[in-house]
Amino acid sequence: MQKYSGFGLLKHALTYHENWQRVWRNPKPKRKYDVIIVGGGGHGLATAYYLAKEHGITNVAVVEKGYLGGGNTARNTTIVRSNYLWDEAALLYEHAMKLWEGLSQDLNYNLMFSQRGVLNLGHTLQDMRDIQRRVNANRLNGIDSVALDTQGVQEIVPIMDCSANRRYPVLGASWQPRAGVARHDAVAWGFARAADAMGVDLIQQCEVTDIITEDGAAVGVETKQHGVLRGDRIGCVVAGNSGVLAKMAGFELPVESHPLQALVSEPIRPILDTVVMSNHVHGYISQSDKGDLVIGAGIDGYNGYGQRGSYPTIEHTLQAIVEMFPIFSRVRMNRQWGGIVDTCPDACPIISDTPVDNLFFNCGWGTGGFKATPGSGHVFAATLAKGKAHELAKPFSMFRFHNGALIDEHGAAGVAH
Amino acid sequence: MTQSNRLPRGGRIDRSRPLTFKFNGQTYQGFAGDSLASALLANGVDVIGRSFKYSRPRGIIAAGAEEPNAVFQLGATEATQTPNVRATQQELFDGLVSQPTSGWPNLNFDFMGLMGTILGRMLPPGFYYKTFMFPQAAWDTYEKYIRKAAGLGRSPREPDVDIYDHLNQHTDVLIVGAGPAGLAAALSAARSGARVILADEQAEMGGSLLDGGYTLDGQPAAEWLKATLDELARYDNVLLLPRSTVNGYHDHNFLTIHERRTDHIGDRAPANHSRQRLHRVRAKWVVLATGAHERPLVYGNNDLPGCMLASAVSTYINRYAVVPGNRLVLMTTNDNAYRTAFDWQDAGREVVAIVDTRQGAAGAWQEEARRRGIKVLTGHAVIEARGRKRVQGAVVSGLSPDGSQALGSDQVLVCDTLATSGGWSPAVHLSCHTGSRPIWDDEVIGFVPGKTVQKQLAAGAVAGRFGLNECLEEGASLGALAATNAGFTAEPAAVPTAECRPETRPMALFCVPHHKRNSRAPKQFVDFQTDVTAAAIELATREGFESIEHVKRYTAMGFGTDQGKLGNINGMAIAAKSLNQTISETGTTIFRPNYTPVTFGAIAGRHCNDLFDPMRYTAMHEWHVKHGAKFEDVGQWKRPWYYPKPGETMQQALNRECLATRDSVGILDASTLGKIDIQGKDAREFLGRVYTNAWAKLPVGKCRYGLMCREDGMVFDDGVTSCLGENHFLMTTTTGGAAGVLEWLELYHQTEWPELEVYMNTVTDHWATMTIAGPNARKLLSELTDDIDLDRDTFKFMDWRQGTVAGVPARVFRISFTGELSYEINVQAHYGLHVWEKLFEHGAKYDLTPYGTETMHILRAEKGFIIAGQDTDGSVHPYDLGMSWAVKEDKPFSFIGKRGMKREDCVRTDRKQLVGLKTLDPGIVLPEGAQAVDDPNQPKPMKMLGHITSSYYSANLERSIAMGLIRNGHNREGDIVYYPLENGRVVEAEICGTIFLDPKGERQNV
Amino acid sequence: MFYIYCPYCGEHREEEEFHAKGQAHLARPKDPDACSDEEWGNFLYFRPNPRGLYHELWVHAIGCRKFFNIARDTQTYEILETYRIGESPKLSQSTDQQQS
Amino acid sequence: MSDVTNTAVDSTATPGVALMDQQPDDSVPARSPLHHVAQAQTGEVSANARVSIWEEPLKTHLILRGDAAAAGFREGVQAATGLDLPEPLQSQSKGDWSLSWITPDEWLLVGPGDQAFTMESRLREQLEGHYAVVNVGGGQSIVRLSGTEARSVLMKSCPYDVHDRHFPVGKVVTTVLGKTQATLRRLGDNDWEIVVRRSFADYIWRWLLDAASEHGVHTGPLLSAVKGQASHKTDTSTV
Repeated sequence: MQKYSGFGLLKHALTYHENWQRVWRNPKPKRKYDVIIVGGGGHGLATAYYLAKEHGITNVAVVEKGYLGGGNTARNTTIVRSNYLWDEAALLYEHAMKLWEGLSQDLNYNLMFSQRGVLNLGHTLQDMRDIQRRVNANRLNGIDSVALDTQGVQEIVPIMDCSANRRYPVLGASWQPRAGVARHDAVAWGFARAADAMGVDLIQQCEVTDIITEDGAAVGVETKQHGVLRGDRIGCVVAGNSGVLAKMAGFELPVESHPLQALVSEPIRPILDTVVMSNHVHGYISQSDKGDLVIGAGIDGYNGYGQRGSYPTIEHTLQAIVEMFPIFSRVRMNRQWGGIVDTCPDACPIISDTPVDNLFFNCGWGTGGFKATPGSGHVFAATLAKGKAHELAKPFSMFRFHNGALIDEHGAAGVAH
Repeated sequence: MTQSNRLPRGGRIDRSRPLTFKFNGQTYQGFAGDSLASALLANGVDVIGRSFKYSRPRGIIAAGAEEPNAVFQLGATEATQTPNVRATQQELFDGLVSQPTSGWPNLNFDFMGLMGTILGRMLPPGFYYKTFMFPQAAWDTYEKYIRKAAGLGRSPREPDVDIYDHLNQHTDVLIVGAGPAGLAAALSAARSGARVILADEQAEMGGSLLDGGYTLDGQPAAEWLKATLDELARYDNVLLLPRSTVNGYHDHNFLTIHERRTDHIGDRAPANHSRQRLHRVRAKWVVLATGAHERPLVYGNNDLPGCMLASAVSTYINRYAVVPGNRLVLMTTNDNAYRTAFDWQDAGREVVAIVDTRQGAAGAWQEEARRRGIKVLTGHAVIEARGRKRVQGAVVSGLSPDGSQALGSDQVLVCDTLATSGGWSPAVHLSCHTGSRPIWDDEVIGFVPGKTVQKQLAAGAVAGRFGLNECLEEGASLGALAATNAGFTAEPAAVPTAECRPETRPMALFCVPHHKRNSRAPKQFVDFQTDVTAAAIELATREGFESIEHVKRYTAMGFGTDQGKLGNINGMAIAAKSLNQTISETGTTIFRPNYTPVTFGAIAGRHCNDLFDPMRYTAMHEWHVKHGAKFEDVGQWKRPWYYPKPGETMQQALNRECLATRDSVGILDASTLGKIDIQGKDAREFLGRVYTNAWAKLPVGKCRYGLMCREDGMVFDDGVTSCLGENHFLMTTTTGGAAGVLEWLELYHQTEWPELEVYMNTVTDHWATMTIAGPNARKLLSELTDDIDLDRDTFKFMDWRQGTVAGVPARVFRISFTGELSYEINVQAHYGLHVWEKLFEHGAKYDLTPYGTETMHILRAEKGFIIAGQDTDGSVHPYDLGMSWAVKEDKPFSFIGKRGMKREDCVRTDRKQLVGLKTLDPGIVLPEGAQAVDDPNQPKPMKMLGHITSSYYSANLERSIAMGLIRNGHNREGDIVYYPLENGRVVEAEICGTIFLDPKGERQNV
Repeated sequence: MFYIYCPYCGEHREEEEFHAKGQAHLARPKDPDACSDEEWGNFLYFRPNPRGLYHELWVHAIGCRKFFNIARDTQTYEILETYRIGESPKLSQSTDQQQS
Repeated sequence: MSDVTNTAVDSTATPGVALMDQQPDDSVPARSPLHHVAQAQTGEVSANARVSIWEEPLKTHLILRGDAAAAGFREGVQAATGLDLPEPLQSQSKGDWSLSWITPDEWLLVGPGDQAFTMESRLREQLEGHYAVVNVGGGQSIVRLSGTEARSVLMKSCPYDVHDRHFPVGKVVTTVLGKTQATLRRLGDNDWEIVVRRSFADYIWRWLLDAASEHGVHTGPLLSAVKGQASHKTDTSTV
């Protein structure tokens, strides 16, 4: 792998940037792999990377029907945090957070991971109880998390209207200083480049049309473009399309796919240097390095694979933003879009074996997928390598929806379902 | 300053109305009818900004929504600062103040510009991914500097002084774009009687007809335009919306139109008048007549001020009477753009040459050029512009017939304006918003709208039909079709005929080849605002970013505020060529709303400030306000939280309220509790199915507490339901849960058990409910009623009676959430305040004390009563709460929740269970949310046992009390657990029962 | 934003008046107590979640307050029919086989 | 109140249901949900006001639930009220009474403020089968909106199509208003009735005033609207 550095840039500048290597190959698929990963988003690519790096398994294909990182990786609001309520979720997301710290160096790719802190605002007394509960749980789980009062919030975000005369005044917040944002596309590209360098085949424009099973075990996938690819183990990491893949394998998942919308303003001069989220008035916002205000909207209530949602959701979100930041009223929305989020009833993911042997699913991340990317890939790689769930993944079995051991993270998931 | 580029006559400006405006600190003059851009060009302002990455001087390129450079900060005051206004779309008004949004420290010499030249070569696309990584901690520092360069304009620092509103529109036919096709469509549709909306982003309707030069049926086009608009204005079934951009096309023909109502008048809107309006339109049929954007050609240094779109030059001349230069070189791939050279010449300025990229182009247009004495170089191209802050020359070279190579030797044409046309790209944006993929058409040399499930038609240039006659005819016929489809009888309107010179075939050329490779040629800009060059796109594909989405994301092409209207097609063509694909194979990125940016305020509408969300009030609200209550938001309700007396702290007020209630009598406004009237012979059976406990034998006149669970067995609401009659019940729910519970009940009734004869209606707002609680409650009530026998043995705990209280018919429920002797008085809400005030009149001698939700919480916690949503969180079932007494397992019907709470995980013995907790130090009130551990010294992550759900100082018990969840708590009574707090302190607490006061319940039974 | 024909009101209404309530035709097991954990879990949580034709339950919450069913394409969002509780859909299979 | 008995179960008209006269005598002041803004209501009409908004005096509001197809219900309603059950989204009115369709098994009967008990008793005498009558008069109020720009105020407030062709006089629709809901009935070309829930009344009042402000707004009955209402009173045909 060609090493990236400032010096390298200078060197290439002298040759008019004509000699940069490809970031990844365009390999011809082999007929047989140790592991086939369906889905070339951030999680799938991270899985491939850690399979190669941590488990020495490099005979791996990542099969992607579109382009790498083209799903929710390309469409989220890039927030990274680990202040989840329940132990199981908090430990998983904190595992991811620790991997984020140092990931740019690990991948030799600048992911622009910026730990500028995340505020989760409270506007009612019950919000504040929930914040205290979460902050205390986070703290005892070893996660940096602080409860702030109104004054504390105002000091961090002077431009927010924290006055008592708002409809739902800001009563306080939880604050995770290590949280922040990362450049979403770079995450996919960085993992892809590093996985490719270790021999993983990244096969784009290759759509899986069936999961091939023999005697109750998965043995490969059939693809539209490259026929049958055989694999000893198959890992599906296809987010919103999980239900479609599960159907191919003959079972259902406790997952429904919903539109989740987001939007950006036109770029403006830097004015907001942290991430502000409000569950109650329902909007979240940060400012990108380009200057756009990046704003997350709510989940639409209906199932949808259209990568778009309904307009009132956008209206409600901007009403919330203008309520929190009346000074942004004259700023303009440049673009809106939608992703397909695979939501579980308890707002926690599934990292699990399935009714089909050798077939594993990593899905159901809902609104929490991006922030978990390295952690998700890391534990899923271990799960695929060993054929059984990684310790941190165990609570996230799909079978918890049979025995009732749900992990209800709706409060902390950031977007009310 | 003089308007050196203003023509002495012509244009659609009003010379009788000169306007003064400011740009970059300088004062200029323009005329009514000018855009800010045309006024600047009239004044000879060349450099209007600096580019984002390379800090190169930039000028105005276009005349409409596709302008990437002339993006300014507007606003004369702090509160009216408006970032990123496109000068080509901003009408000039008197006193307009504008600033460039880039170019620090100033436009003509800037430090960053110098750095840009030097560092420019260091900054290929994606450079930031490849560096700034070491050391790890340094990114924060790098980022600070990168962020300094970010953004265009700035946000105001003060709240907006203007208002915005919404208007919900329903129409039979919405026509987007009032150019020739749209106008013709509107005529056909309007005459049918259909409801028609015609929206256009410009101040004046007419589209290309405004740019002059056309004749229709031998008359100037302006005459037909005027007659058409006059006719349309006469119909009351037609709504004309100028200055209104259709920005988003959403599902089921829902479209949003952003109308700028006052931006052309001044800095801020007049009083009571919205600055901008969002029309939320539901259209039966939509006719897209959005036209097309001219494509510039990509060549070296094509970003120099003076490099413009050919059609924009014509627009400035014809519409605004501004010639943006003296010596023009026109480069074109098509006949149509010749018009610009003719306009230029007609304006009295010199056309140096028309450089036509086609070999041997010959036809009517070339004939006309020759007749006018204009030099035409066919088979040639401008490969590079020369100049520093303005074009000074065009380097012209021969071009191979396929457009792939620059041939032969160069000549330099001296000029100050270089207009180009690479043909026209249909404005397919709206048709793509709903997920329809556009289709590349080699004939059109552009994308046209693809298949859609929307009820949508496309007329004119957006469909790839660029001729004026085609546009008029297709508009007329599709306008009629849309009206017909919407259920009207419509005929295509007769349209006039334009005299058009026949056009010969255009050439598909996007990037003009230079003698040098693109990587070494002078920068050939594709996307000006994001500084993306042809070389950058080629580099991206070389590095393996082969999907057009990857190219876009890696280079940032199309991410500007113009969303790539000018450059995207060129960029795709360059990527396709680099990948050795057709444009069709490469495809396009997805167009998303908005077509042009929309003000946040306009999207929010009036739902802000006082109207952000309803505030719900009870009938006694005014009294609470008058008596100094602090309020708590519960759902949308404003509930009294506590009533501090002057000088009291919150805790002092709570202590006083608590003591007064337990010692004498207190009063709570409980009107916000949800109330559902249930009638029907199966009401009792229905209750038995939705509550966990038994209802079969509850006698008339009695009340009962019930728990409601979801199918998973987890508690989601609770409340008291009273039997009003054998077939009549009144259910109460939590304040926040009211609407959800009613919908839940309806869901089961309508979808699962429609055979049950029961009707449910909300009566939450109908009844005002006031709870008097305390040992003197009976005495107080007895003074206000003479027809209810309050005898303790006649009107028992959990009974209800009907009678008169303070002269008002009332239902009185002897139920208690405080554990005191307590009556809930319900009267029709119009009389609530009267009864409330009467209670105080009579209650003074008992020191009747109003208490709010906080005291209610304390008093109920003393009794161990739960609050659904506070002591439960959706993961707690009745057994976890120690409320097995409220679960009747042997009901014949398997009630909702029964099966759920029997699942494997739900019957574990070590679940988190609700217990009471007493701190060993009675003075310490544990924070709600504190987490318990068995060993406070264990390493993190600690094994947590559960959290405090409710915690208070109890003035009655003179100590703190708490409830919380503890793993296996029901079997651990007497154990000590530890709460490590945020401040480092560890609080010890003993697990106990949840009832802290009057465990036998004697106080409520007196 | 959807434009939904309410089969009770007999006219199209804006989506803002409705709430989506998940998959349609999910009958509560007749004898829940006889269900295994797996069966009960399947009833509660497991869904086909199709891309393409989908039958879903909606309620005209701000309107006539009635629940009803919609057959809708989850890819194009096109509503193919709406029908009352207790009625059967005309469409039971996707006419336009959309796959992943 | 002489007819109030001291037992919980007092209704003989409808076994199993607690019927109750909820209205005190006239000495007890009633406070409407918009009492606090009522002072602002005057009969004076400013010359340039194109919208008038006011709260009607308190009325009887009874919810009727039943099966329109059941003769015992349909005929009972007719007998008690003199009004036929309106079809979906329609209303009937006669004299001081109006009957509006609310849902397929629900109608709203509105009449003079002191008639709730009498009318509910009469209904319960006449109705047969499975039905319900619920007094909701304490929880609702009627806001009137009239004037030449009344329709544009509604266009700002409701996503529903209020165009003449789609919302003729007599039609009744429950829909979104601002961020809450209301039941709209068109009384005349420029005259609308808005049934609001008590706790939302203040919000709706402020919302409507705000929406009307650009047109000039008058808080009180308009003479023309009162006239319009009078002419509507005599209209008993299905509209």
